[in-house]
Amino acid sequence: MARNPDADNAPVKKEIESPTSKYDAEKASSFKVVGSRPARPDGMDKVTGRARFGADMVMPGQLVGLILRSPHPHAVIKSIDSSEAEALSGVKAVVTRDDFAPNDDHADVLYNIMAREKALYEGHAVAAVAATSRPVARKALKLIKIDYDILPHVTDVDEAMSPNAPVLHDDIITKGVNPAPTKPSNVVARSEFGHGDIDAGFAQADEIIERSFKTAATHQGYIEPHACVANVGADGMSELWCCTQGHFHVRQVCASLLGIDVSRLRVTASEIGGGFGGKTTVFIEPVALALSRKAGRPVKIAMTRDEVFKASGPTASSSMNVKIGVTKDGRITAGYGEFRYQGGAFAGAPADFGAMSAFACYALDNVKTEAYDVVTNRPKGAAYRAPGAPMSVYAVESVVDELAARIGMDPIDLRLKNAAKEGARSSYGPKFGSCGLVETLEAAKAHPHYSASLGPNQGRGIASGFWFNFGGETCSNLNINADGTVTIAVGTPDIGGSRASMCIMAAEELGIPYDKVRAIVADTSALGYNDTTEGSRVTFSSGMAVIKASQQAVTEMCKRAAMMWDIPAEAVTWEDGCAKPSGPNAGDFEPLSLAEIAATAGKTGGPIAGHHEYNADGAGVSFGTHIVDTEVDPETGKVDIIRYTVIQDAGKAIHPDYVEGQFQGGAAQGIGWALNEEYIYGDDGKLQNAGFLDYRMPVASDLPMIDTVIVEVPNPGHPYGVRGVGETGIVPPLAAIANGVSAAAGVRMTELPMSPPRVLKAIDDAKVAAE
Amino acid sequence: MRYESPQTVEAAAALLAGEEGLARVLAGGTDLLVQMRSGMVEPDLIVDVKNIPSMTSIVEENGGYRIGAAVPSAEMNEHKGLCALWPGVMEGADLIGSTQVQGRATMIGNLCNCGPAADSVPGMVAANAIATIVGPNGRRDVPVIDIPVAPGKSTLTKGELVESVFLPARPKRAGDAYLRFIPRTEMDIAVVGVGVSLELDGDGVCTHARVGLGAVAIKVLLVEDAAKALIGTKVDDAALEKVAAATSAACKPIDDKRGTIEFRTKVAGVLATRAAKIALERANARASNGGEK
Amino acid sequence: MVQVTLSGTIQQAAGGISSLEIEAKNIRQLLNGVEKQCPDLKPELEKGIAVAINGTIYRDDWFQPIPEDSEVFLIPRLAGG
Amino acid sequence: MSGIHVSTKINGDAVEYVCDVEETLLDVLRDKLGMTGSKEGCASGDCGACSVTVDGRLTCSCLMLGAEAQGREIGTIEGIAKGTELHPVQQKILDNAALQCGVCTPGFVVAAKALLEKKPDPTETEVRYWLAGNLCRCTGYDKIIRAVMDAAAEMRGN
Repeated sequence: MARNPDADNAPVKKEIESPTSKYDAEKASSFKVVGSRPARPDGMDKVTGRARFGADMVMPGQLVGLILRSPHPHAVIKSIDSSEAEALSGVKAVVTRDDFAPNDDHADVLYNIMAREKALYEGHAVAAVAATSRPVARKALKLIKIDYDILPHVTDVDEAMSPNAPVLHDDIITKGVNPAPTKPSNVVARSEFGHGDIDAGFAQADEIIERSFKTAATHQGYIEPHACVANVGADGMSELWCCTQGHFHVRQVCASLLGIDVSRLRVTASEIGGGFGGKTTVFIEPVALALSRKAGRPVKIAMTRDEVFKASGPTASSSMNVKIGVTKDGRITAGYGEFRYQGGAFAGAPADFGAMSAFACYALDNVKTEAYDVVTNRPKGAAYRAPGAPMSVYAVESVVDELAARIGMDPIDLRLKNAAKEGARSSYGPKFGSCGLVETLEAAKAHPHYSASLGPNQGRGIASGFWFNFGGETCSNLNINADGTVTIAVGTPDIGGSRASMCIMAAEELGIPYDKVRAIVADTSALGYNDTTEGSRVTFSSGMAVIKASQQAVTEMCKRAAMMWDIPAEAVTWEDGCAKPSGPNAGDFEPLSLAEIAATAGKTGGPIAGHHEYNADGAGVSFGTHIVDTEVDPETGKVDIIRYTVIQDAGKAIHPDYVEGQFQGGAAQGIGWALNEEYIYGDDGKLQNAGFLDYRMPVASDLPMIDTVIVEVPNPGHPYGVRGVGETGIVPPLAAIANGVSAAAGVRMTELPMSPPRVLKAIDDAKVAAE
Repeated sequence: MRYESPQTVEAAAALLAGEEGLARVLAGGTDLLVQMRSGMVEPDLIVDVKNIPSMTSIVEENGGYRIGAAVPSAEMNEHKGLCALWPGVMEGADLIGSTQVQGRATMIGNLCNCGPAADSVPGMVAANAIATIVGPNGRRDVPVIDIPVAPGKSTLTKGELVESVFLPARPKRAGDAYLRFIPRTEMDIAVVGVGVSLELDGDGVCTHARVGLGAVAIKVLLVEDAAKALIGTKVDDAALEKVAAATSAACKPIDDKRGTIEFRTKVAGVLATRAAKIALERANARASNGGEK
Repeated sequence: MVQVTLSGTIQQAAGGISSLEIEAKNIRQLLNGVEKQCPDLKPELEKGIAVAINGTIYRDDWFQPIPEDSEVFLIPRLAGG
Repeated sequence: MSGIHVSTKINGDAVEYVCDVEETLLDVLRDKLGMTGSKEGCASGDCGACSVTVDGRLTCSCLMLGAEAQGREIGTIEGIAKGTELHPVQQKILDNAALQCGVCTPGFVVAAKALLEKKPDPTETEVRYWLAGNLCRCTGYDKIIRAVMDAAAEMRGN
């Protein structure tokens, strides 16, 4: 959106924050519904198989869409001949790069969903067909002839940064280095954060440890592959059903790529089978729309698991150096980190978020971080839960752990001594507001897990982590129904039970039972724009919109009661789900319940509703501390997770079950990242483990129960004190487990995943070195 | 693509022999369907053998058991007699995939797919299991070790299929065990797999031993030097050290996404030792039970 | 007058300038002022950045007031999973 | 491509369909019979989201041809609740909030029910190993395992 430079004297809001966005301590002390654990509204459908996910939709006359993908990691596409495929009986449309006009607003997204001059990674889409059946579509793909000119490729971040590396894009000139380079390279940008003087800080240190770390790329691993059904009418009126974290975003991008009005594209978010950031962008949706437009019939595309691994958006792999200095009594005098992330074939590796969050747990006088965003011949990365933070925090927390041992200090005490707290300057710039790191560390120290005894070959690790959280554009509608029930429409797809939280918050505000409220995720034509379900924003932002919409409805209900009683609206208050005269002077009337007011709404002025549209500010940061016990088999290098405890500041847990669920899920994903998950590339630049068999996500028998402690340091920017909880949980595990494994194995592990061959080699190498 | 579901093994062999294109036997289907879905194979004929009685039953024979080639692993592992007599073979079969996969996957499918990492094969090799093959020229019995040649390649000739596998009777003091190494606890393909079968005399001296080794060569191996290291000993630490060395020495692995040469070689020895100890315990336990199944 | 600190990619894009003084009462005035003083930042500003005022991070809230003596940072626009 | 005519029973009802050889039982359930409760997460038997029972035995419907269902009895997620009455496994999953996105849930319900019919009093470890072929990426399994243990206790009358 362009800003108008002539409008410098635009009105200034009187108040910094509107009343509802301030924490209401009084209300929080007497919650009736918030903090309870009712069954979720979509639960019944999900345990019986009725819930409809992306691939479960069928439209009449629907065709099967399949995508042809590049077998080469880097190649010029000299020509595409689809004439034979088009001639095949049953084929209704073929699309290639020629079917998408150049698009400046979404150039990289366009290039990623359908390769243009070059195929930039194995699995890059190069053509797509729509046919009457899957076998016909498969046959058609084989008939498309592509003439490739194969180029050298690079998949490793450090190799991609070397001057001799094959260059992916001629127009990438590294930003943020002085003097500016004259030649293109794979380094998109360098950026720097921090404050103070690290050289002076290191000079004060008694002990300094500097280490290099590497982490492999991982995938979000949602169980539901991307799927959509697109239906474009001859007049451009279009509908799209898809599994996404942000159907409004999908609509904006698809409308732009297809060149149609936003109003003509109605996107419905299906139930979504996991996302974790991976479903915040588009892959198959514009292709399905283009096929449907060409074929004049609905087209369904569902990715295979192989396609999900090769052609959706995994997270970055990293290569990092971290140096930290500490005094003998445990004061960190300086921290430095360099973080090199590759994010696939296009700009956007979350290196800057990594650099910003690396030292966020510490209040430091001297800190500097540098970030490099690098492109390689891998699929374009997407967000993955606290994007960029788990890796950099792994590096920092590993060195902090080693320093604690070096100076003989308890690792929690070392963290407490340097912990970020309210008023402290963050390593990424601004000062922290209210935050709960110290509380999580103290809870960790007091937890029985921390003092439990360990067996042979076992080691305990702890680590802390952080995520920013944010709000964003949000709106929601709330309707009071004639029978006294309430319907809420939100625009943020529900990934982990947020509809239950919305119902809880509305029930709390309205003073009615939880089961009288139903929340749905509305399609893009029913609500104003909503930012995507990401950044741990939904319970915070949509929740606040629901609270405000509820308050608006309450105001209207008080007005209706006032009319019936013939007293001024100001003389009516809302209490326990009823309108009541505000005091003896207001008159003596029996309270009118929500149901009673709703029943006569048609006669007192029409339907009663509330709505709220805003840009949610005031999100609160979330800190967490994890404790893990690991056991290492010294003969095979195999690591078992024996015990795990997550302690995190939630601000306020609206539905504690789902807060715990976020903690547990984040920890489990972190365990996978730490131990076995990785994108494995061959020398040929091809992904070798594009399936669940060899990608090795944790299975039920790999994990213990995951204990949780919900710390509640209220966020002053939310009426109930809510902070986001979704992302922080994946930040500490990599480091906590690495610290535990290093303790158990007796050797510092500096590369993830800590797969058995790597651990065994480290143990054996250490033995040789010791001899 | 044609699908046939014959009632006799002879009819199945005739179908396989008569197909000019690519014919595949469908037992559990847990490999075949995945290969078909990914486009790796496109058979012209699929012969489903699950309606052939001799291929879907477990029959006691001379104190041992004959297991039909289409009997799923889950069914074998519910068979008390089999589990008591050859627990190592059964645990190998029990490690193929998930509970769901267990409901379909067969030991003979695992064998005939000829993957070097097939979990059920080292145990069968250690047990010296004998496969009965039916083909255009009738029946023949072949030791399991002689069936795989290389990944996807066996000694079966056109028109032949394995009808059953025979696990023989055992003396009183005998035991077997299978251990594999995987990075997770379940659901992985073996990085190394070792099956050990032992027989002991009344004094606890090993009189007979066989060691099968998987995932470290082009096919599953029989490690005779490891067996020699056990025979004539009381399976003591000194013997186990030699077993480890012999097993590691037999490895001819590759570096791949599942493990390195160095790792596989070392862990093969570790697992051989551990499996031998379990086999020893089982032999002694069985003897003290009076050799009860 | 607001003292605004540029960090990360924004500082690099501004040619290494780490801090600016701008007369601004709200975020919109601030961003206009930044663009005037550092035209190089135009692409970054159009792409979207975040503004931290006394520790609270705002994304696109033009009319958010900036109280006197606030501590203001321009930081990369956050994304999340 | 000549279709194969199959007569089978699904959730107790006689069902007939014609399928292609290469179509899996999962394809038939989802695309031909409109039974979309079974999900395709991998099509390789690694995720368990398509779990069904065949003659009472748990399997992945993606690892079985539609043609192989001839004469068998198939059980799917759609047949587990009796009208509005949930099976204890389903009820305990709801009570324990043992789902987040819910796409793996049908597979867990089918698999856990099969376990409890075979083994009414499983240990936590036995539950974890039985369900190792059912991937869940949201929950870390904790609440799912608790739900299954709770359901087992309830079914035993505890």
